[in-house]
Amino acid sequence: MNTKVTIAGVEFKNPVMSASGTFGSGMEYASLVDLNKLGAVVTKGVSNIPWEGNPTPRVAEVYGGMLNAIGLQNPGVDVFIERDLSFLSKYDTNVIVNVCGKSVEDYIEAVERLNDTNADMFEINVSCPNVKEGAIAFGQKADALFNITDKIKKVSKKPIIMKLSPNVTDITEMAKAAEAAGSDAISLINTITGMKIDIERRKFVLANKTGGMSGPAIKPVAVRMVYQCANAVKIPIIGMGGIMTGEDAVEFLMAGATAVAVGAANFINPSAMIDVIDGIDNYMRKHNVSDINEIIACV
Amino acid sequence: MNTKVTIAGVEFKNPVMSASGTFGSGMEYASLVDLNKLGAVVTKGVSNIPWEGNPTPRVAEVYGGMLNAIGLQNPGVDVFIERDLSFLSKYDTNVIVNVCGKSVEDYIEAVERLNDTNADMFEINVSCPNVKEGAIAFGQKADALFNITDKIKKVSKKPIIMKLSPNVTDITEMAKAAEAAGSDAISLINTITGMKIDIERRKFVLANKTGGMSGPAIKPVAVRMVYQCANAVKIPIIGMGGIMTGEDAVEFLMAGATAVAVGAANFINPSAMIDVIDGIDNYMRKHNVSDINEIIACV
Amino acid sequence: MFYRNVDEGKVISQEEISDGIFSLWIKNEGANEAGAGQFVGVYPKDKSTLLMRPISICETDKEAGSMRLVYRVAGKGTKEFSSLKKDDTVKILANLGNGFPVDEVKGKCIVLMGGGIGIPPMLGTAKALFGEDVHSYLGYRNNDTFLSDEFLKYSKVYLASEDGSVGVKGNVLDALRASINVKPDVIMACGPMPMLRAIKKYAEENNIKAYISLEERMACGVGACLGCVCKTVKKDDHSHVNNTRICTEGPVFDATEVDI
Amino acid sequence: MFYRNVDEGKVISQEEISDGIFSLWIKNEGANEAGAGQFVGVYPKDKSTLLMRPISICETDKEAGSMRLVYRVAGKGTKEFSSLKKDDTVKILANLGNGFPVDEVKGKCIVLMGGGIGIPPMLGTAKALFGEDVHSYLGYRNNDTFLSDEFLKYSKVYLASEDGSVGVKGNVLDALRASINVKPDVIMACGPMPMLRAIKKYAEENNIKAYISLEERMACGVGACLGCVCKTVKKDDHSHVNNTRICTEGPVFDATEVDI
Ligand SMILES: Cc1cc2nc3c(=O)[nH]c(=O)nc-3n(C[C@H](O)[C@H](O)[C@H](O)COP(=O)(O)OP(=O)(O)OC[C@H]3O[C@@H](n4cnc5c(N)ncnc54)[C@H](O)[C@@H]3O)c2cc1C
Ligand SMILES: Cc1cc2nc3c(=O)[nH]c(=O)nc-3n(C[C@H](O)[C@H](O)[C@H](O)COP(=O)(O)OP(=O)(O)OC[C@H]3O[C@@H](n4cnc5c(N)ncnc54)[C@H](O)[C@@H]3O)c2cc1C
Ligand SMILES: Cc1cc2nc3c(=O)[nH]c(=O)nc-3n(C[C@H](O)[C@H](O)[C@H](O)COP(=O)(O)O)c2cc1C
Ligand SMILES: Cc1cc2nc3c(=O)[nH]c(=O)nc-3n(C[C@H](O)[C@H](O)[C@H](O)COP(=O)(O)O)c2cc1C
Ligand code: FES
Ligand code: FES
Repeated sequence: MNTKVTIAGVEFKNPVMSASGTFGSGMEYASLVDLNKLGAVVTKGVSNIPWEGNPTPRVAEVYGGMLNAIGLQNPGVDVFIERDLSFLSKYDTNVIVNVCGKSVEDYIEAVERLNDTNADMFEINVSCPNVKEGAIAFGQKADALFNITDKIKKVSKKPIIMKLSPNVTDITEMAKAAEAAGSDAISLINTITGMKIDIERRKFVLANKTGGMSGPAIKPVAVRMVYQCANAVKIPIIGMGGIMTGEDAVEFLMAGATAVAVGAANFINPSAMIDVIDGIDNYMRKHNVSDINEIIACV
Repeated sequence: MNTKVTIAGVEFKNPVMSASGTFGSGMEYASLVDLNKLGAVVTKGVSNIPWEGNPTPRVAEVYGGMLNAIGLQNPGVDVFIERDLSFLSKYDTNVIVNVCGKSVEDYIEAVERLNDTNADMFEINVSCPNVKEGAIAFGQKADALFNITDKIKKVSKKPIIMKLSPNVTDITEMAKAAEAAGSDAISLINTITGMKIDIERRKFVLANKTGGMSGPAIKPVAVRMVYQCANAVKIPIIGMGGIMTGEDAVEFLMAGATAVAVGAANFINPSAMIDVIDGIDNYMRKHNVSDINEIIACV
Repeated sequence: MFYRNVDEGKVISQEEISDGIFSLWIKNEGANEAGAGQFVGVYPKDKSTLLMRPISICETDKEAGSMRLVYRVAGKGTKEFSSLKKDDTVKILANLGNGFPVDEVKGKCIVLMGGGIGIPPMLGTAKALFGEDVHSYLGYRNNDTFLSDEFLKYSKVYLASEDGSVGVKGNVLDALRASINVKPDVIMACGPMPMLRAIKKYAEENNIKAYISLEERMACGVGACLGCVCKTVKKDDHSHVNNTRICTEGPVFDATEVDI
Repeated sequence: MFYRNVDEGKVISQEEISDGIFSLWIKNEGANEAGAGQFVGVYPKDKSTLLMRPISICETDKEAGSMRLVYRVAGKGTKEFSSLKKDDTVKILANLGNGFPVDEVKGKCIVLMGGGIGIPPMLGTAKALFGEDVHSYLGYRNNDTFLSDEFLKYSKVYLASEDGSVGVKGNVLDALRASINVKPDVIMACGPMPMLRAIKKYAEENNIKAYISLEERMACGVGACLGCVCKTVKKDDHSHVNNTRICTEGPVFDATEVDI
């Protein structure tokens, strides 16, 4: 039974990886999850310099999911390379580094410093809350997305994955812009902007007022967008949004994803990724699927 | 304790109404729910001529919610006026007629025929799946929305409520376009486009492939959009999306809605609207709120 | 005979009567008003599965004020129901749909047909027609003929099985064709779509009145959402298009009226 | 002493020890490794409330391999937990956080301070320091002084109540100021933020070492999500910014290091 998939020339032992920001750099979960079993570890967003992130409360629970407004706190790319990437180099799993920035230059600086590390790929998070361009993030305008993709692609020594925001009218426009600018793959979805109000205290639950929604509640939106993008672009897709089980993962694969990422589920069940990997195996066995690539985009 | 709210000169005994399409024209639920207790009945979308709707399956369950792709089946405005509006005229509740169409002319025709009926307001559903303009519905482009709002407003003898689609990059642009074109109020959110795949049969669960997601899973997105719009326009807002309890309704009011609609919750609990009304009352009593208008947009 | 409410059902007993098929007796207000072929909506408690599950009323016990639901574990909701125990409560929306027109067919040669998990509602129908000239044709996959004994109390029983291990090899129509003495005036049936299609065709060819019970995904169960429609031959009185609501105008239809 | 796993906890007993405050004993693997002031994440079963609820370990019983959680019903999750009965199972992520540095303070004059629902973790701390010179200051709203009797087993106890109905009228610091013979070298505290702020200030002014246990909304509980941070005075070793993770570097901090 083959569970290997290939994205932009990089081979993954199975299509299951962590969703950026929900698994640290693997270190925090290493006592609970055997990292060697994962298709890849996708690390928390890292920027050229350290970021403080947002004030607390940063997380809130919602029906079937959660909101987060971490604000991309990170120790900066130098510490990250030294500490987190060297930690990950000890494991037999791919490493995808998620990169964030406030301007095109920030991204480029981070990517350049990561170019000669053990990272296998870069995932570019273009849904940062505060960016130079003003209120609309790079991830919400096709031309801005094209531009930043193009610039990063030119400096990157590793394949890049543009990570798309679901908070758009037409996700396929964004996918096409990323593809046209040379992105090697796309990943989706990032969180959906939501809000929760504490009616007892008449206050927003999150200090940031709004936060990104994730968890099983968002899965139908994610599956829809993966399907739409799979029909709009030829580059591979890493699908995510609410995956809790192997069945959920299979749904994304069938919708057209070549691999999947597991996010909030890690919080709800620390062995979620292992369960997803086992669940996919069980599905394949039960349905006599000898190669996982058979079910990708089969619907 | 005052629970009355006023929208575009129309007074509602309380801010709770049915969400279009989830309560028929009240007739179907009349044996389960005392319609006289409702702020309003918002009827299922009606068009100038009868519509067949989509093939089945039309509904699917998702985590914390559901998808629907009814396709706006309706008997056409003539039957609707004769049967449904005369049924509703027997009840002491406001009547808001939800109108759909495939072209601006369709909408205008329906509105003109409804002008001299007992309807109190019209809610204009501009998120129809198939419209003349091509793939993008009226509800997803600000200029198209302005145009149709303007045309309908000119012929309508009743206040109009433009119902906004959440499947947009920036909901405030849409709200502003509706306001600028003279809409008396706006309602939001309509359903979020989602998809579900049956992995056993490798097929879409819905015949239409995609469907509109509703239910508690979408509430954080709806609250966020209501809040954003309340800060972008001056016209009143009817908020909806996942309301199941009085607390949920209060959250929408605090976010800036003047009234709320209850949709999928009716299916999950046929007395949902009564529970919401009672829940708001309890909240007001517990927190010494003498006038519901005090808590609107209080956050 | 019209009862419609959200009932707090109390579990009297539950039993697994066949592999993955459960028989659940609940006491609830609507039980005494329920007609053969009507159904109820059973609400799961799990907060991720919010919609009611439509389940046919298998039979009622008017003295005990209770109804019996026989269902197959198909997914999350029915899985949850299968763990209900005596004295547990379960929320149900009762009673839904029209049911079989048992009063209209009295005095005739009545054939009841049930296939697989479509068999349960036919039991209550047989019970309601007790004393009439009723012939029940029951189709199974193999020799696991759940409920068939109980039909014997109210009707003659004819079995069919896909694997031939019991009764006639084939489906209920094969069994009917095999029993040459039975000349039905009317057929009432519930079962998988291919079986219902075949019955519709057979009935039309043989000039037999046929009532068939249909299934569709449902949200409201009361006719409000228009989720559960079936294509009709003529324009439907309610919808004014060629669609009828299975939860309200059905689930039982005159086979000639629906386009399946 | 490092144990980290998803434990299947088995309920030994549960009791409502005060209005809306429950004492839950569970048997689970991590219990024997748990330190005073550590906490666990308790997962609700309800599928609409998915995140674990951080609850301090009140005390452990190493012989029975069990731990005690004392919590107030605050919302949906704790409401669900309050209906747990003997032999029920409950999924918990154990053990989380650093705990109080009980080994470092031995031989000193130790003051423990607990306010309201911050009292439970101080009981296990008192127990761990049994035999030392320990003074427990417990602050309540009124005369419902849950757990206070149990502190008597391990330490001297001083009460404060907001309404003055028991002990010193005021908070735990008022009570400390009132007991002029107690000259703490170190304070360990858990309670509401205003109380902790006051203790931080008091300790700094009086040159007392203070360890305070903080709370924040959490998602992962293991340091991965960066949801639960607290501002720090200096750059934090892990984050390299002025934020530290309460679930990992805390919940117990040297009061001088955090900016609260
Ligand atoms: C009028 C009517 C009467 C029925 N009577 C019986 C009966 O007596 N015994 C029995 O075993 N089954 C019966 N069914 C089928 C039964 O409703 C489904 O098996 C059940 O809803 C599956 O729920 P689940 O949560 O286990 O499956 P899931 O797959 O988890 O359900 C997901 C969603 O799909 C719906 N769904 C799934 N399968 C069906 C189906 N076949 N028909 C309609 N909705 C479906 C569910 O209600 C739910 O909303 C009947 C269906 C209808 C429409
Ligand atoms: C380290 C730590 C130790 C704690 N120890 C105890 C204890 O021993 N006894 C006790 O009664 N309480 C304790 N709390 C507070 C307890 O976690 C909350 O009361 C509980 O999570 C509320 O959950 P709920 O589902 O009842 O409330 P809801 O309001 O429904 O919870 C919604 C979400 O907010 C979170 N949340 C709500 N209140 C708090 C809070 N005060 N702190 C952190 N998260 C919160 C919940 O975990 C959940 O994710 C502790 C908190 C922390 C951080
Ligand atoms: C706490 C948290 C932090 C996140 N941080 C990042 C991040 O740093 N970079 C990024 O691209 N996405 C980030 N995400 C988004 C996730 O990677 C993922 O796209 C999203 O959560 C949807 O998947 P899920 O529903 O499985 O969680 C974060 C999500 C959460 C919940
Ligand atoms: C079955 C169904 C049918 C609907 N039909 C309509 C419609 O005809 N017109 C309309 O404007 N909105 C329609 N909606 C959208 C609802 O009115 C509402 O905007 C949406 O469901 C979100 O609210 P909820 O989460 O409370 O259901 C429909 C929703 C459902 C679930
Ligand atoms: S299920 Fe809603 S109309 Fe039948
Ligand atoms: S809760 Fe995730 S880092 Fe503390």
